[in-house]
Amino acid sequence: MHIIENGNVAAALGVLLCRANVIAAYPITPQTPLAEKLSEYVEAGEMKAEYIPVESEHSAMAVCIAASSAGARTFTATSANGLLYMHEQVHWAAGARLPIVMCVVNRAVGAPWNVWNDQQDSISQRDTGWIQMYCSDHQQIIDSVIKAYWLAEKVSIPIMVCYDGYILSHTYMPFDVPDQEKVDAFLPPFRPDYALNPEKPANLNTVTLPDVRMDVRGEVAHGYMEIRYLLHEEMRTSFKTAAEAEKRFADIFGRGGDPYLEPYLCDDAQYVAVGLGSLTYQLRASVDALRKEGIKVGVMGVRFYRPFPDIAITKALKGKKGVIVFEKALSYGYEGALVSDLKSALYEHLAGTGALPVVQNFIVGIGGRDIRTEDLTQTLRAATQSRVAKEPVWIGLKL
Amino acid sequence: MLAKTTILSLPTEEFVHPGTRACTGCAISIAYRVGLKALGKDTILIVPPSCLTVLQGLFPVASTKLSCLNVTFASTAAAATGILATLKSQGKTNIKVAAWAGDGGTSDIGLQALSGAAERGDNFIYFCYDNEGYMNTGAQRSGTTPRGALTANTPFKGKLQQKKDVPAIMAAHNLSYVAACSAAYPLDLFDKIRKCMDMPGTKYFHIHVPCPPGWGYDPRYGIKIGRLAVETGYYDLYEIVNGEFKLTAASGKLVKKRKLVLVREYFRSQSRFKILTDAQIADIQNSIDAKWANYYKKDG
Amino acid sequence: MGTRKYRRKTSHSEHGPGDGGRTGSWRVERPVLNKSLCIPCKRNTEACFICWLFCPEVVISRTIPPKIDLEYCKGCGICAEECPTKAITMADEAEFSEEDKDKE
Amino acid sequence: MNKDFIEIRWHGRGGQGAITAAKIVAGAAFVEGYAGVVMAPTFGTERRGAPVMTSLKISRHKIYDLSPIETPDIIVVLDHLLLNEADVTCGLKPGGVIVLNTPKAFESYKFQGYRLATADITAISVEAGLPHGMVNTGIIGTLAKATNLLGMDILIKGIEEEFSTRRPEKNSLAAKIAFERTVAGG
Repeated sequence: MHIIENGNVAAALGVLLCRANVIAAYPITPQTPLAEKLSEYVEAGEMKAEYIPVESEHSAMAVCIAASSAGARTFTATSANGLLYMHEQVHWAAGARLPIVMCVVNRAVGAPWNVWNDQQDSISQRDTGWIQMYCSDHQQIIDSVIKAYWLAEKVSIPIMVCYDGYILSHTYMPFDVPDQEKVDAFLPPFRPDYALNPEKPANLNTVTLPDVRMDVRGEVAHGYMEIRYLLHEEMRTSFKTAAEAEKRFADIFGRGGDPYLEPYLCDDAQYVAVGLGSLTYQLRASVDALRKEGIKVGVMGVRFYRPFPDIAITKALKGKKGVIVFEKALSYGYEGALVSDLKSALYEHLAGTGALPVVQNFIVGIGGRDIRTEDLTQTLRAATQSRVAKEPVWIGLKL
Repeated sequence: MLAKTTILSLPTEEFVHPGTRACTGCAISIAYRVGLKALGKDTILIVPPSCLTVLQGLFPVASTKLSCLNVTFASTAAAATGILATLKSQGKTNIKVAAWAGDGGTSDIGLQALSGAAERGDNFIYFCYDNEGYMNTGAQRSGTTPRGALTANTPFKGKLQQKKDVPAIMAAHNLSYVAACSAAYPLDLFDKIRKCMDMPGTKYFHIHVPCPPGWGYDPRYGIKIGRLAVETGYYDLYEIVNGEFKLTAASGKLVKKRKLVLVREYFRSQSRFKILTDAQIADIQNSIDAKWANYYKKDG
Repeated sequence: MGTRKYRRKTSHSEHGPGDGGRTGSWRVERPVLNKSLCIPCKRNTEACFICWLFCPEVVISRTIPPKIDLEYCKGCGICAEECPTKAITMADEAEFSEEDKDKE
Repeated sequence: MNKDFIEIRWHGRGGQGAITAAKIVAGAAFVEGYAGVVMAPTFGTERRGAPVMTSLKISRHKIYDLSPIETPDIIVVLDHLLLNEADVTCGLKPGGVIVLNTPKAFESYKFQGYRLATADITAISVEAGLPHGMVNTGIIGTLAKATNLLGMDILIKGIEEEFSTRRPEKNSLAAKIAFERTVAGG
C-alpha cells in the first residue's frame, strides 16, 4: 500500500514490519520522530516489543547489545553527537557480532551545534566493523531496514541504515509499505547460534589474549586477532549475502536491483558523479540538464559504503574520463573519505591499465547548507571540462 | 521474615571455580562467591571492566559457572535493562539479572546508566563491590576512595576529598531495596540478597571489599580489616527497605553495645592511610562519633 | 594448526577450573590443618566451617576434615587467621619438598 | 501554470498546521495521479508562533530533486500578518498565485503580476465550528478555488481522513465554506 509519510515514519514502519523485540532510543534531532513513532506503535499495542526510553545513546546501544546477546531482534536510531556518544558501543556490537540494526539519521556534528544534514556522523563510524547502507528516498529506507535485518542476522554483523536528516527524515513523499505476510516470508524470526541463558552458561566478550588459547574441551580457540580477522573476512564475504538478500527481496516484493550501487545513465557516460544518499538523486536533475547540453554524464549512488564495493565500483567506472565525487563529509586534513576509498579501489584494480579516470572531489551541504541543483549542475559541467582543482572544492562556500 | 542463614545452612553449591586470576586474598572473591550462592543458577550476570573481569577468566575459559555478559565500563546497568527486556519479550519470568561492578564502574563512569535503570525501575540487582579505588588498573583514586588514602594518582597527599555516598544516591531513587554490606560479613550479604530478590524494581547493594595490594596489608588480614571497618563505625552495614533505614548485623549490634573500636585501629592496619596525622584521625573519629550519636538517639 | 574451524567466532567462554593456571604455585606459605584442634574434626559433626566460608579461592571443602586443594590454594592465610581455634597454621612453602608440592 | 510540475510554498506560524495542510494537498495530488509529491517543512527548530515555511512539489513523475523550492508557482499564506514579517512572494513565478487568509477586503491588496485569492479563513473556521485560530483546513478550500488544480471532493476526503478523530466534518465544512467565499482575481 502506498502512503505519503516522512522518512522517519518509513524507517519506523520497517522496524514494525520486521517485528523487532527490543527497541531502545534516546531523543536527538532529527531522529526523534522515528523513536517517537516506535514508542507509539508499542504503547498502542500495534507492535509487540519492549520500548526502552534510555538515558543516553551509550545506554541505547548497551540495551541493544545485551538484548541481542540474549536473543532479541533489536533496534535503535540516532544522529550526530548521539552516534558519537555511543561510539565505543558501536565498536563493541560489531566485535560481539550482534546483528543490531540502527538507523543513522545523518546530521552534522558539533562543535558548533548544528542540527542540519551532512554525513560526518556515520562516515566517522566507517571503521567500526558495521555494514553501512545509504538511502536515497523513503522506499529505500523502509526496504533497507527490512533487508538489513535479514543480512545482519545472516552474517552476524550489525548494520547502519543511513539516511539524510531533514532532507529525507522530515520530508514527505509516497512510498510502498510492504504487506506483513510478505515481510514475514522474507524475514524469519531471529534464531541466533547462541543466546544467553542459564541452561547453557557462557561468558561472553571476556578478555581475549593476543594469542590463541586452549579451551576447556582441549580445542585451541582464537586469539583476539583471529576474532577480529573473522569480522573483516566475513564483512568482505557479506557482499555475496547482500546480493542474495537483494535477490530474495526482489523475488518477494518485486523491486530491487544492484545491492551495492545505483547507477543512472552511467553506461555510455564519459563522466560519472558519485555520492552517498539523497544527493545522488538530486544529481540526476543535473545529469538530465547536462545531457540536454550533449555532455555524456551519469551519476552513481553508493548504497553500501562498508563493506566497500571496490570491485563493483571499479567495473562501473573503468575507462571513464572522469569521476566526480560529491561528499557531505570529509576526513579533515585530506579529503572526503569516500573519494579516498574510491581512488584506492581504482588504483588497486586499474593501475597500469590506462583506464584510470581522473577523480575530483567536491564537498557540499556541510551543516545543512542548501545544495542548489543549479550549483551542482555548474560544478559537474566545469568538472567535465577540466580538472577544477587537486584539492577538494567546497561548493557554495561564502568565504 | 526469613530465618537468618548460618554457615551450616548456607548452600553448598559453588558457582565459581578455583584457580582464578584474582589476587591472593582478594575479598571480592568471597563476596562474589557467596553472592552467587544467594542468586542461584537461574541468573544472568553483567560485568563491566573491573577486577572481576579478570577473576571471571580469559577467553576461552570462564571461572564463573553462570552465564555472564561482559560489557563496556559505562554501560553495566543499561545492559541489565537489555537482558531484562529480552527475557520479558520471551516470556521468561524465572531468570534473574544481576550486575556486578566495581566502585569506579559504579560511582564514577557507570553512575549515569545506573541512575537511568533505577529511575526506569528495571527489575534487577546491582552489586557494587567497593574496594575504594581503580584496583584493576593499579589502584588509582575513585569516587569512593576515602579521604586520606594514598593511591597511585594521589601518591603523596592522599585523596583530599570525601568518599562519595553511592547508597544514598541510589536511595534517592526511591528504590525498594538498598543495602550496605561487607565481604567480612558474607552471611549478612546472603540474607539481604535473598530478602530483596522478589522486591520490585532495581535493588542496590554496596559491598565493602578489602583489597590487599590496593590497601596495603598482608592478605591474611582481609576479613579482620573488613570487620574493623564495621566495628569502628567507619563503614556501616544497613538496609533501606522502601525508604526505611535500618542498621543490620554487626552494625545493628553496635547500637545496642554503644561501644565503637577506635578508628585509629582501622587506619593503622593499612599502609594507604600512613600519612593520616593524629589530628586528622581525631577529626574523622569526631565525625564517626557524631554519626553514631545520631544512631543512638534514633534507637532511644 | 589454525583455529579456523573453531566453533565460535566471538569471545565465548565456557567454564572450568584453573583459568589462572595452577595457582597453588603462587603460594609462599601453605595452610596446614591440625585436626586435633579443628572443631568439626574434634566433634566429628558438621560445625564451624569458617575456613570454608571465608576461603576466597573455593579451595577448602565443607567436609570433616576440611580438605584444602593445594593445586589452587594461593596461600592467602585468611583461613588460618579466621580459624577460631588456630587449627590452621601457615607454614613456609620451602619446608615442603617438590614432590609434596605436586600432591596435596 | 505548467500542471505537470507545480511548486507550492506554504507560509504559516509554528503550530498553525501548515505542514498538515500541505500533507493533505500532497495526498490528494497523489490520488489524482501525480506520482511525484514531495513535501518538506522548514528544517530545524520549529517554535510555536514563529514564522515557518513548508514546500510542496507536485509532479507527474517521481521527484528526485529534493532541494528547496526557489521559484514557487503558488504561495499559501495562513496569516496575513506574515506579509509584513517575511518576504513571502520571494521567487514567486510571474503570474503565480497568492492564496491568502485575511480579514481584509480583496481590493485592499495590490500584488503586481500575481494572481491573488483571499478569504477570511479565521472567521470561516469559527463559523464551521472549529476553535479560533484553526485555519489549516479552511485554507485548502481557498487553494482549490484559486488554482483549480485538485478536485474538491478528493481534498475533502483527504481532510476528513487526516482529521478522522478530530472533528472531521467541521474541518471539511470550513474548506467548503472557504471555497464558496474565496475572492480571486488576476
